[in-house]
Amino acid sequence: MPTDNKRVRGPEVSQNPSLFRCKPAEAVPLHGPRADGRQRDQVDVRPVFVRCGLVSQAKGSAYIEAGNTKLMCCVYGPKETERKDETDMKCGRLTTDMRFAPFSCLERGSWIQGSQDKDFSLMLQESLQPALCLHKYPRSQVEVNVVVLENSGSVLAHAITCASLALADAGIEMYDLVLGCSIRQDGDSYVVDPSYMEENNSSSVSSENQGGLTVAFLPSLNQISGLQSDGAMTEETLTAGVRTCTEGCYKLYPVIQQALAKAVRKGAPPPSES
Amino acid sequence: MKDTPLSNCERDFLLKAIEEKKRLDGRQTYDYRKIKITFGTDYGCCFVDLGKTRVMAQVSSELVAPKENRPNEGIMFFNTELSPLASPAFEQGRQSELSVKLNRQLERCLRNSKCIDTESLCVVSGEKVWQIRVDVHMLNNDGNLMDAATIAAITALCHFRRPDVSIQGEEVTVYSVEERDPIPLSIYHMPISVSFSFFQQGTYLLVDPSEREERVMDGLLMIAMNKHREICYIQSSGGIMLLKEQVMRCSKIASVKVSEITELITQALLNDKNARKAGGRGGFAESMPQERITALKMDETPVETTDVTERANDIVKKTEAPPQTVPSPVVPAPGVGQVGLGLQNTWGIEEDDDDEEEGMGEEDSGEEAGGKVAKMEVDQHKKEQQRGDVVEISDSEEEEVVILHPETPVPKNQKGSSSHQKGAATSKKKQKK
Amino acid sequence: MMEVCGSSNVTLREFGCEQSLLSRPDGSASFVQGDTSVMAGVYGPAEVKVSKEIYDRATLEVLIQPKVGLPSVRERSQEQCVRETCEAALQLSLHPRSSLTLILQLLHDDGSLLSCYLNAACMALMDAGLPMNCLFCGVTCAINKEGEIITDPTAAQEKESRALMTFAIDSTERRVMMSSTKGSFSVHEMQRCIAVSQKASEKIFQFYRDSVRRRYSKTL
Amino acid sequence: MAAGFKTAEPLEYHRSFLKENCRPDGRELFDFRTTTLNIGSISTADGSALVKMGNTTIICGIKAELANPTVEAPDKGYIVPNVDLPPLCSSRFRPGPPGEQAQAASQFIADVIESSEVIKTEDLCIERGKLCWVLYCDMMCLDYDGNILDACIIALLAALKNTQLPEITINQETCTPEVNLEKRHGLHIHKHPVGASFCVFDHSILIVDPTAEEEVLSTAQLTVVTDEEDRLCSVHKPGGTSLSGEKLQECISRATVRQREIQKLIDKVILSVKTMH
Repeated sequence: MPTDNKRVRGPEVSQNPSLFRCKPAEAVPLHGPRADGRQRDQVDVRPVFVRCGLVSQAKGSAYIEAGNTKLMCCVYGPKETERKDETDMKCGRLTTDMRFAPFSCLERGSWIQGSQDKDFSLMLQESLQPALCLHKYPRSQVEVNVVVLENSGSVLAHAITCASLALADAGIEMYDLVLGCSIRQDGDSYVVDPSYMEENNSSSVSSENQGGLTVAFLPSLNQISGLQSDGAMTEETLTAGVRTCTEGCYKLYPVIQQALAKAVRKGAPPPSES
Repeated sequence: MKDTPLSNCERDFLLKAIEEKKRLDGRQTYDYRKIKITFGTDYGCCFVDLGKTRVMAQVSSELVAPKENRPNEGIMFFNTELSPLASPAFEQGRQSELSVKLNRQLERCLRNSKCIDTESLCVVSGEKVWQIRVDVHMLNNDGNLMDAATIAAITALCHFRRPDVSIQGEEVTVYSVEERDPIPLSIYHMPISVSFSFFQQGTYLLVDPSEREERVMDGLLMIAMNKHREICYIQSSGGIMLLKEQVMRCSKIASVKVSEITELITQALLNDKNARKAGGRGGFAESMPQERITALKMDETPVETTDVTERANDIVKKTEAPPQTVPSPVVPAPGVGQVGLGLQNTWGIEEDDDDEEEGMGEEDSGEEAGGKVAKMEVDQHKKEQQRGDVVEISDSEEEEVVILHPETPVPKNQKGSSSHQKGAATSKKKQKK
Repeated sequence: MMEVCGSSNVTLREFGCEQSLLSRPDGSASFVQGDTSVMAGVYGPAEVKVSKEIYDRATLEVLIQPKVGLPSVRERSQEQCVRETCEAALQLSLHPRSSLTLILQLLHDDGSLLSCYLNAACMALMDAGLPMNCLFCGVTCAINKEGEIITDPTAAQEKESRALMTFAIDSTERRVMMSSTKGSFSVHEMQRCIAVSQKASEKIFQFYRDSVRRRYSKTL
Repeated sequence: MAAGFKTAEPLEYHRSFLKENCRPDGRELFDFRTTTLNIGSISTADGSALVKMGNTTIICGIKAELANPTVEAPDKGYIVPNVDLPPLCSSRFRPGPPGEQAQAASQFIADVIESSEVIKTEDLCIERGKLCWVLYCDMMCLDYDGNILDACIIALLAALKNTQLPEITINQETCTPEVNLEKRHGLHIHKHPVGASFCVFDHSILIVDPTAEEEVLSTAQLTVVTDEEDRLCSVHKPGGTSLSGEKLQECISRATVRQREIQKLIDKVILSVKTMH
């Protein structure tokens, strides 16, 4: 009888009211302009709002909002490695933890991390690691914690952006920022920075070229540090998709730079006479 | 916490003593320690003291859906709890090897021996059956936990009464103890386990090993038997080779011990039944040894309450009444509000954009920038303007952050929000902080 | 204002305590209030896990074991109450970098459980011979529908009551060390319950004294 | 210099401020930090609120789901409050299942809901014995700087007031529920419990709304929850050094003022959203 005895328990089963809705949900348009007015087949990312250094307890933190997707990232460290047996004398460790708040999705999530959260954590770690100068932090670890407050699509891409911003805010040495962007391919057309509905809604018209793609990109080095795709896409579509994503990243770049500059200016001692 | 290790001297001493047919507590080879059985206040609660080893068993019942392959049978569930109370080596909440082993043995001894009529626990076939749960808590480990646990569990099961139920159509009614007398379980026989420990590769044998003896033993043979001399379960552990004669001899000893213990359990159950019938109080207060110097009882005592109300009134009166008026909160934007002038927070204080501060700070009585936390802003990043051209981004942030209609920020999940957002091709951003 | 509480309700049920009843723990006690019964055991001062080590005092852990099933969030909250009360009473700085473990096993719940946990804990700590600043005892008060105070309520009385308060009172100044309440009540009612608990604590401390005196009567 | 003093002798550092009746962050002993409330920011939740008290930040999201009532209470729904202290909010928390503090906080919030009757679980019943609402009230700390209990209660109360449940009808023929997600209505909030937390320094000095650092250095903590009728819903003091009845009374007086302040804040914020349409 595996029960969660570390939380206040509710009934054994409960169902989302939307399962009993009388009217079917509005379908996401598959052609023409997107539900939020953005353009299809164009590098039309949602406007993002970013801010650094919000959390007083963390070494570095960042908050990102893209459409309704809201997530927060805190960075702690570098500090002594917790697991002594894994201490690396030459190189630091990067640990990532990504979780969804239970109220972040349309369906209430459980507090216990599912496989998706762990998958995302791992992806995040692999995308960030190449950009960090971990050799400068021997025997220590850097912790990256991400919480998704509201999931409205492209969570992983924004988590990557947010985490790299938080790392920069924490003053962890990096080769470059890491920016994330994702697309959703649906037959011949694609949508950039898909919303939750667009991510989970695929037409059955063509079984070919269905899938999602998330790219983590180092903009000034022009290198890709992480790539995740699911579904089936042809080689050409995939290459084109990667190109589209990097383009999307470039759009984010100035906003991120500027947020970082703002945080640095704020953190720097005032150029006062004293 | 770690258990204290046994020193070599102790080990040698214990083994030497066993060779000389002597035991530390003065028992003979085949002697069982003194068994004391007491019952708790409610049905199905039983304590067993085996020398200094102490075990509590509690039986509880619940209506559940039956297992699919056995729709007409109730469910027996055993849980052995190695409370850290029993030994410093036991940890809470962790399934240790020992607890898994004990639980398995208990299940085999009491469930697999079919001593309980599980079919009588069926209420509605395929839908509702009784689940009988036995929680065995080890309270003090002085060796031979298994024997104490089986005695406690079977006695508790004999003592237990489940609530009566009636079925009318589809409605199942469960009656409380006050409404209808609860019903005992039907038990066919009582398997009792007897443990034998072997020393020096089986040369020496001791019945009912104590904790010290368990630490130096080479192997253990456990025989569960009922009073009809039917073996319910037998297990040898520790990897010793036993001769057939040894096992036979043990089973003979076991049969003697089992009939003694069964007699004791029956007597204890009878005593408890009579005491309950006579209306006398059972329970812990009664089971506490009166003669011991470490125990004390105090009868029901009244509490003096003469000046209590006065004292309470005094205290309440003495403190000055709180002011009735409180400062008014500031609502800079719909869905956002703020009160108090204390420590500022790091969320959003970097807003140096002056145009953000309408409606804030003014209402705060005189104090300087205390309330000046700009907690809400509307940033609009027009990415279109910067499309594709990264290199030429200017340093000036004023050019990059275009603020649109700062006076009408919209909380996001308001129904009206969609109308507000129609205007701009890109939606308005509001920091929810 | 409520009238003065009826004296018939302001009683403490039969009390009983046995110390040193378990052989393994360094200190043990069982405490009985009416039918409510708790067994407590203390281990320590002993070696502490590195992760829990505190450099200038002992680490106290309190574990509450329910009778059926595993401890839940409710037990965790009670553990916190008992632990912080014990921490204030014990002179933990005398045993830096060591561990103290207090285990409370529920034997039967018939109301006033938290106060019984506290009383059993105090007796067990005394039995273990740990140095303490003061003793403490737990008193539960219930306010029934008529606004009367009932001390040391049974489970049935607790169910009937409108508010329930448990206080831990210290032995030196009879002040409130711990407070845990259920239901809503007025300020007057609370202050009266505190005053009643302070009165009741006298009886319990007297009982502590008597049982300890009896226990050491042969050695003294 | 001051930074070194603070790190080396944190307790002495605080004492030197308390001697002058003020605190390192400039507050007086009975001052709360600035409290900011923002409601309805999470659109995936049926009700949400974000509360900041100084740096401490708590977000509460409420999700409503449908379930069967228990056999024992066929006319009652469920409220399931849980407090999470993720490693994100402070370096003192480790990943994994909730620690003691988070569990005790969850239980405290559950007790406050039950004691204050902020929502009657009977109101959540849709059809007796058949169908009821479950309100999952999940509170997450985003920045831990002390006094999370007060912030949690405000976040919970504001989120409950912000909650809009969809309309539900039972189809008589099929006996299945039908939900109209467009038509929503608010919950009936019976009481407005608000908490005020205190710390005891050096066995005698009381301060209100402690920061994380003050909490660590204090010898006792106390939370008083009152409602608009000045009734106490909880006087929670998990232990620590003892306080006299008089001292408790001081705390209660401060708590009642705080209750009015916060209720006004919540009402005004809720109103500001309503008047928008």
